[in-house]
Amino acid sequence: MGARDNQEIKIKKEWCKGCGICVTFCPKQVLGYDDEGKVAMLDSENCIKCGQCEMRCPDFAIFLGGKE
Amino acid sequence: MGARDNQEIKIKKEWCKGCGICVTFCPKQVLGYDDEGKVAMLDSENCIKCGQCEMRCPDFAIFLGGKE
Amino acid sequence: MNNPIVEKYFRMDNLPHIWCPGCGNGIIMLALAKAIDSLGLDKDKVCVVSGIGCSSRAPGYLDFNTLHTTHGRALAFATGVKLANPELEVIVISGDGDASAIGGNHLIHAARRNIGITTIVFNNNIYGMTGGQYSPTTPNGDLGTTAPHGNIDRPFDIAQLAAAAGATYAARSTVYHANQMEKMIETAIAHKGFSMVEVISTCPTYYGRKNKKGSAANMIAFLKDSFIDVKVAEKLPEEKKAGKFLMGEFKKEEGVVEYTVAYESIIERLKK
Amino acid sequence: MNNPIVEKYFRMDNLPHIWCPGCGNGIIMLALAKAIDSLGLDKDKVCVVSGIGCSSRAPGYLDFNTLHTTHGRALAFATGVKLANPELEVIVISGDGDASAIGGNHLIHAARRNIGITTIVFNNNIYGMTGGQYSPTTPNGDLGTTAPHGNIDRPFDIAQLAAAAGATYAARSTVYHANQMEKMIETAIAHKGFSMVEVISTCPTYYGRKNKKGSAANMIAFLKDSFIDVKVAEKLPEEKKAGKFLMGEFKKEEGVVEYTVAYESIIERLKK
Amino acid sequence: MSKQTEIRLTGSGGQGIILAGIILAEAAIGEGNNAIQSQSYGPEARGGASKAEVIISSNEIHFPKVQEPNYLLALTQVAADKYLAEVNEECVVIVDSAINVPSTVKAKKIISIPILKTAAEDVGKSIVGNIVAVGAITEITGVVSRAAVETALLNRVPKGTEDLNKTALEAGYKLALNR
Amino acid sequence: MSKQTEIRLTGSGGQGIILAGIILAEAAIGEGNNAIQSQSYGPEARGGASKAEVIISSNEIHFPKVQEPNYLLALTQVAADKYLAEVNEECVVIVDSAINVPSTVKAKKIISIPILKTAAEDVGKSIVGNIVAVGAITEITGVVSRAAVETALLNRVPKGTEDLNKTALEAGYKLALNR
Amino acid sequence: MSKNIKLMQGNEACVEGALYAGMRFYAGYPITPSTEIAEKSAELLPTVGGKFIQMEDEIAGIAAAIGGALTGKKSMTATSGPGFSLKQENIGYAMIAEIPLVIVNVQRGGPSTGLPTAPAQGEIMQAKWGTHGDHPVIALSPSTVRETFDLTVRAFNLAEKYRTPVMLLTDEIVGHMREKIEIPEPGELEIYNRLEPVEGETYIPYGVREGDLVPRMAAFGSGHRYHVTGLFHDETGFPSNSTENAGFMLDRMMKKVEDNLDDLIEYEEYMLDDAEVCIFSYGSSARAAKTAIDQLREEGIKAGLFRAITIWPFAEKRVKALAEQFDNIVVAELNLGQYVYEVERVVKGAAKVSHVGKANGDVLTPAEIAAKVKEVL
Amino acid sequence: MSKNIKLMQGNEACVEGALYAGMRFYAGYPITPSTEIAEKSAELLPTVGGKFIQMEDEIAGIAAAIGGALTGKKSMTATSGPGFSLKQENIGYAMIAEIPLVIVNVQRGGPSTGLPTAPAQGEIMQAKWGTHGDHPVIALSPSTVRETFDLTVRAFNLAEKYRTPVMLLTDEIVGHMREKIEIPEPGELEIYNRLEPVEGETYIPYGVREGDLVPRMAAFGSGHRYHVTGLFHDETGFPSNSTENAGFMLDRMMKKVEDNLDDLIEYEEYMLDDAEVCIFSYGSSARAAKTAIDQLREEGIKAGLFRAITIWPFAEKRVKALAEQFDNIVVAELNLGQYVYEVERVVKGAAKVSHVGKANGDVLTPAEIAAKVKEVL
Ligand SMILES: Cc1ncc(C[n+]2csc(CCOP(=O)(O)OP(=O)(O)O)c2C)c(N)n1
Ligand SMILES: Cc1ncc(C[n+]2csc(CCOP(=O)(O)OP(=O)(O)O)c2C)c(N)n1
Ligand code: SF4
Ligand code: SF4
Ligand code: SF4
Ligand code: SF4
Repeated sequence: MGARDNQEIKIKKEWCKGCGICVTFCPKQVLGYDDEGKVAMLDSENCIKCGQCEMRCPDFAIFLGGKE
Repeated sequence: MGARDNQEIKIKKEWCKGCGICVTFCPKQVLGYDDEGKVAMLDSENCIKCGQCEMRCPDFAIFLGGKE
Repeated sequence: MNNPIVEKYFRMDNLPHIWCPGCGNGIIMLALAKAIDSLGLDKDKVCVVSGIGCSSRAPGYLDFNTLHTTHGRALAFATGVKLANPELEVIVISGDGDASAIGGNHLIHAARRNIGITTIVFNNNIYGMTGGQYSPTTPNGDLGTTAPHGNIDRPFDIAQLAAAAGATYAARSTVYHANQMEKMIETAIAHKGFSMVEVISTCPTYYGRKNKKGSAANMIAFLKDSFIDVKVAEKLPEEKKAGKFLMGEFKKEEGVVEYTVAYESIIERLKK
Repeated sequence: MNNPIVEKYFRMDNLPHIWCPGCGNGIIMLALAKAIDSLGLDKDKVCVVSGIGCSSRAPGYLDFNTLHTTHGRALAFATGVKLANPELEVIVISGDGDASAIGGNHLIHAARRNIGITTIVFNNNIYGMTGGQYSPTTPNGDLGTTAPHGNIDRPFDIAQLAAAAGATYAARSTVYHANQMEKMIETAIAHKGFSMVEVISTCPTYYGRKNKKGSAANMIAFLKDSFIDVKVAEKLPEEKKAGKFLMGEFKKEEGVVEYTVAYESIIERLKK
Repeated sequence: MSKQTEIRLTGSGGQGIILAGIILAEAAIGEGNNAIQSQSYGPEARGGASKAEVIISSNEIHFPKVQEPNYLLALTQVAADKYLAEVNEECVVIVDSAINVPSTVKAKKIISIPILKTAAEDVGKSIVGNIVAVGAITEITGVVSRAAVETALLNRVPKGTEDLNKTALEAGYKLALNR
Repeated sequence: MSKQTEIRLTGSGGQGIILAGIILAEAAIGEGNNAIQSQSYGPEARGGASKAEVIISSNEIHFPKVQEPNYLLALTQVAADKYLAEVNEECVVIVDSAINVPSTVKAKKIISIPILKTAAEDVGKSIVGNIVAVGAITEITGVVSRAAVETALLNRVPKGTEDLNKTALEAGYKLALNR
Repeated sequence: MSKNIKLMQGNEACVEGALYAGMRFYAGYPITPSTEIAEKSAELLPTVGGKFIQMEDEIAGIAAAIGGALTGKKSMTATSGPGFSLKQENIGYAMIAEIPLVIVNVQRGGPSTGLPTAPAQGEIMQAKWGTHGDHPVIALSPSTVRETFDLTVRAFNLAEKYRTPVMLLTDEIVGHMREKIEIPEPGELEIYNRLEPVEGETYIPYGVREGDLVPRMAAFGSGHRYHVTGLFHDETGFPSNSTENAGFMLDRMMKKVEDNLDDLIEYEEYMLDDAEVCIFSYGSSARAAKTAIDQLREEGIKAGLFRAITIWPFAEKRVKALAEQFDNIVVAELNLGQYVYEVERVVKGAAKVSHVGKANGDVLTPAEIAAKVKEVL
Repeated sequence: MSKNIKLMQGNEACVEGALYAGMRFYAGYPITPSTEIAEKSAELLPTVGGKFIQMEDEIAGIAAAIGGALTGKKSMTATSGPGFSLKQENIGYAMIAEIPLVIVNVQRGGPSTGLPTAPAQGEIMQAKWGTHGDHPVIALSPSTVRETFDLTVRAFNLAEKYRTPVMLLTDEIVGHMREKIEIPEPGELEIYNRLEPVEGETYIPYGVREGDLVPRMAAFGSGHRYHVTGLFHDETGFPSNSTENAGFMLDRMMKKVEDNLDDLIEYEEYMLDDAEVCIFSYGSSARAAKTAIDQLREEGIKAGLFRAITIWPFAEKRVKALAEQFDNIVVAELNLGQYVYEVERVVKGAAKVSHVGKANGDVLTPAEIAAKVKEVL
């Protein structure tokens, strides 16, 4: 817990190439796509902030960042 | 026996560079050098025709050949 | 708004990178940055060297002393950098073709010398930059633009080859196993001597499409399913290992004197 | 009056050869001729290829189709010869420098492809032709003209490196063990696939003199005393193995499809 | 046809711009004309603006690159922004209707038609946008005949996709006719 | 000394012909003259005839190779056979006494002295034949002084062999004087 | 459309031409913009019983191709800039060992990795001087796709006839553009095969028989056991240090080119008869020059073109004659000045020689050439 | 004998000169007749805290030397013919990435393995054209052992000043002969060190500051993190495909040589003032030419010598002037005709240019040169 509480998934759409890797490997399946085929957070409630999306996004377009 | 009986050590002096390898590894120590430092058969009686000299002469200067 | 690791270690002006959607290279590059961060290295003392290829474009994005050389020669350039200034932490990034085709000789010799360079091979099993020719790691039977009738070459095991040549640290991971990979890279950089981390990456564009491997995510899922750690494999029965590939740490030899250290001791000796 | 094997397989006009007194190269060359004789090969169908170096002068003395190429490239030329005409028995003769320094990449790739070439490395642990610079097999600590303060490189184990790269036959012998060596060469040539016989040779002129190894005969006696067969070594206690070097057959893998055979099957397939 | 016709096709990498050019060029030579098709490669070819060129003439064609296009096709905004600026008053511009054409563009005519939408919605596969474009260009330029284009098309598309591609081509004809 | 002195030293590889040349050249520059020493390399350098050349002059030396030797040393029959044929009437030839000099040789003088035998028997090491030769040449040519040759010798031979080499040098002087 | 008329890339036409000429062996390493030559060879060679191999690098590529050639197979390797540099050592080997071989260089933007996907004509001088030592050179450069086919055939013919490597210097433009090509029928173009040893005669591997141009070449495995080396060698093929022999052998090799200029040199002249200025160009740039000439003539300026097809040996005699005829020669090439050196050398001041070129990744345009012509007039 | 007067081989003098200039890194691969340079460097470098490494081949040799140079060390590599061919790709890299580096080629008999122990001057043109693409070239060639020392120092100075690889073209004769040399005292010769970034200013790795000749060069590890590539790059060092940028950058690199000919070009003239014929030579052949001149003058023929010390860039202005002054220029070089091409080009017919040379393993003799002079007079 701790640190993760202050974190949330951030998406940098300009960099997302819509490859779908994060969507596929999100253990909670909380990610999906927007109209342009780019990643979108569909269900932030259920995100466990495991960071697997960040770890495997080849384009640094999704990551856990500090809550603003 | 057999084949070896008709064989004897032959020396091609022109090719011998006097390296001493055959002399050193002859199990019967029957080889030595002539005046020019080239190989010489000193004791053909005791040669067992094992062919080790031929096998290790880098210059093909000593070998078992048919008796003439 | 950016990933802080990215902001800290990347040249933001050069991003986004040129790689295709789903290309695994970015995953490795991020893991590398994280490993460097964990080690707390001084950015000014890190030098990243590459050859030519898609993967070899990585140094352009990384905010260190970076050197993009000629095809296959990264390790030869890196050897010069490291020997001339041993205080630099020298990391080589190389594609499978760059490292093991044209660059194979430099790889085995750097390994033989045990020079303190960490080589990370971005192995996508194909020549990406030139559009999909088979590489020394393309699996036998697979297609490439220069293997239209199926590849008859047998693939190298790059990590094992490096180990046989003398690398004192040799490991393999995949872009699926990004966390493990990051740890390996960290270990490799910390290692004193030549270290090799081969990372199985994905090229959905050339290798994937030609060989009908599905989407980038499919290709990564395949890595998840087909690679098992050597340590695990040791305990598995043969039938469970069939069709599987090995990853993990293959070699970790401590105490072998590193090349530039050996050189410095000559200099010291001559001073007397 | 000549050794009949020499008369049959050598170009008599070119003998005596240029090698120094006591140089081991002639011993290997004779063993090669004997091996070829035992196999009863058609001289017209044998092609011997070399690079550049003292040892690489060997093909000039051998009465086959012979090709003396550029430094390090023998295996690349030989690969072309073999693939273009698989009915030729292709044998590569290469020095340790030629095969494993500048030619290291071609070695590991020919091994990887398992192409039906037999490579015989005349390993004298030094660059002979250029007068005694250290090579990738010069023992650590030894002297060479370019290692005046002692060699800090670590040596390759060429036979094992070839095996790791994919050679399906890999063995090592010495010029002392000429009979065993001859048998290995015979086995290697008969082997279907890439085969490597590394032969430890002697260079009394450059390596020997610089490193105070005594006469040629002394150097060969050292080989006798310090090399033990892997099979024997397996049964020896550790202390008896200390300071010893291994020789023998390290790898013999049957049934891996040879490269030119694989290619022919593509041609056959396309005919349908 | 005495003077040569120069066509520049632009869009993004992956849109099949080069294939479109090849089909037009092959159609032209099928009718006994000369044709040259060329393109620019580069890492930018992945993403960014991509360009293919076709020159068709009954005479010999020397310089193989388009100098002043008689026709410019643009399928993406990025491509349009890059290449529209270079056209002169003799040029007929064909753009996908999603594209915003600045009023400063000098051109003989600007034809805006829903190429990509037609591919995606009417033909049912957005990937055949390039072929819809070929149909439209064939119709608009008249530089190649429908028959020649069809032969070239069938020669160049993967087996099994012939029908899909012919549908796309025809949709392109229609788009041009009914604009 | 106004014209330059050209010396050709010949023998077989391993006889130390090059070292002999170096010592002579170094002695010359030690006295303020100019000198060039050169040799031919090659696989033949192992066995076969070997050659070293020295040119000494008080002026600048341009062409670095001996054109017409003023002095020729030959230590082996093979070398003599090869190089004697090239000398002219101005040349002083110095040969080991084991060598057969054909009567056809044109030379100013032929000096036959037992260089190798002296080394082997008197000095006790056949390996210093080259140094005996240097001594003889010094004496015969007068192109360098004894003192200069001695300095050069000590500078060039391995530590620990100084005495042996000085003995050889002196044996050479004597050979030349007592011929 | 006739069965033989096709829309084809220059690189593909190169492979088609090679197969037409009888290529049965290809070894190389991929590099943009030559890769299609490897790819097409990989696809087609096994269909005719030939072999393709992708080697570990360019050095190995040419080495294996030489090996293939020695077994009697017509062999080719292709590359671009960096790979051409790497092949230089073995190009020299093929020259001194007299190996028939075709080496294609699809030129791109250099130096070094430079501008890998951009066109250039930057290896004109490297083709002549790139390998160490003195050596004979034959190099050809096509302007069109059909000519790429034809010159590949010719490169093989010359390689076989002269027993020497022949270079085909094409470029990214000609290599990648698609153009109409009519593939000749089998038999339409002459095909030359190396002469083999005469049966019954003693084979002297590097001796030239009376009436022959070069030594006859036995295939390895054909029963003539001989030696091939990159050292200077005598007629027997064995190494020789003799200066007489070395002088003789190298002279013979140089002369096989120098004495046969008429057979080797090809060029095209376009509207040169009535011209007042001569543009000198080759390869893709010559196409821009032709368009420039058409445009200049529309403006009333009578320009004409000399297009070198054979790059090496240089068309010295003809260019000298042109220098007498014209006051101005404008050399148009896609580099910062290479072939212009040779033109200047040969012209010896008889005409003013100007250069128009660049090396920034862009093509040389008709407008730039026309502007230069106007400037010098 | 003064402590600084020595009998020394050219190859040794090269290493002594390199150390005098500040060499601290050497990487190479042995090859006759350059090997002594490696051997001497191996021996001496660690005694001054420098590093020597024998790499796996020549390609790796130059690569490692470039790597060393990037850390701020003055670096050198040396080779001969075949190795020079192999280094070509990375020579181009050093040019486009602007790496100060000294590349020594001790020329021997080519092509290919050729005559490995024989002298030659066969890489004069390869030095200029051997790597692919357009690029600037600086090459120097010494005639004596002392000059080998001096020109090695100069090569380092020019490399540092112009941020470019500089080639030293020596040959088997100069490399292997022993000659009297007086080693200069420290401080006697000027030593140039590359300019480093100005503290406090933003460092623009490939931007030229006002008043500077070339971009300043930061050592890797010195705190300026920048990117080096063999692709065309802009001022920032990062790759750029812009044709404007490529044109600008290459132009700047070419100009650093072209605009500084006076600084770069060195030559010697020997008895040229009153001469009726000009011999043009360089390196070891120029020594034969001097002897030939002495001999010719004894016969009453007034010959003189122009000896090129800087081989590239070419002394165009001076040679043009000589062509006005002399009816005959005889180019004497140990090859079949290389530098003579450049002389002919520049002379533009103003003088008759003849060539005397050979490539058979032998040296060019005074007699041969004298005979040629008499023939043309
Ligand atoms: C000397 C040389 N040969 C060939 C090339 C062309 N080339 C560029 S990258 C590459 C291979 C790329 O494959 P890999 O190293 O596996 O990297 P990837 O692009 O797949 O990341 C090739 C053949 C070159 N640039 N230089
Ligand atoms: C490209 C090239 N680099 C270097 C050389 C010089 N060279 C010739 S043989 C040789 C090494 C010889 O050593 P090795 O291969 O071990 O054979 P050996 O002479 O000891 O039998 C070298 C460095 C060369 N001929 N060509
Ligand atoms: S942090 Fe984990 S759970 Fe949340 S979106 Fe990313 S992968 Fe899914
Ligand atoms: S992994 Fe990255 S690039 Fe791919 S869809 Fe997710 S955020 Fe986008
Ligand atoms: S055959 Fe055997 S015993 Fe006889 S000489 Fe030779 S080594 Fe000695
Ligand atoms: S081994 Fe051969 S060369 Fe050596 S001494 Fe014996 S016979 Fe002579």
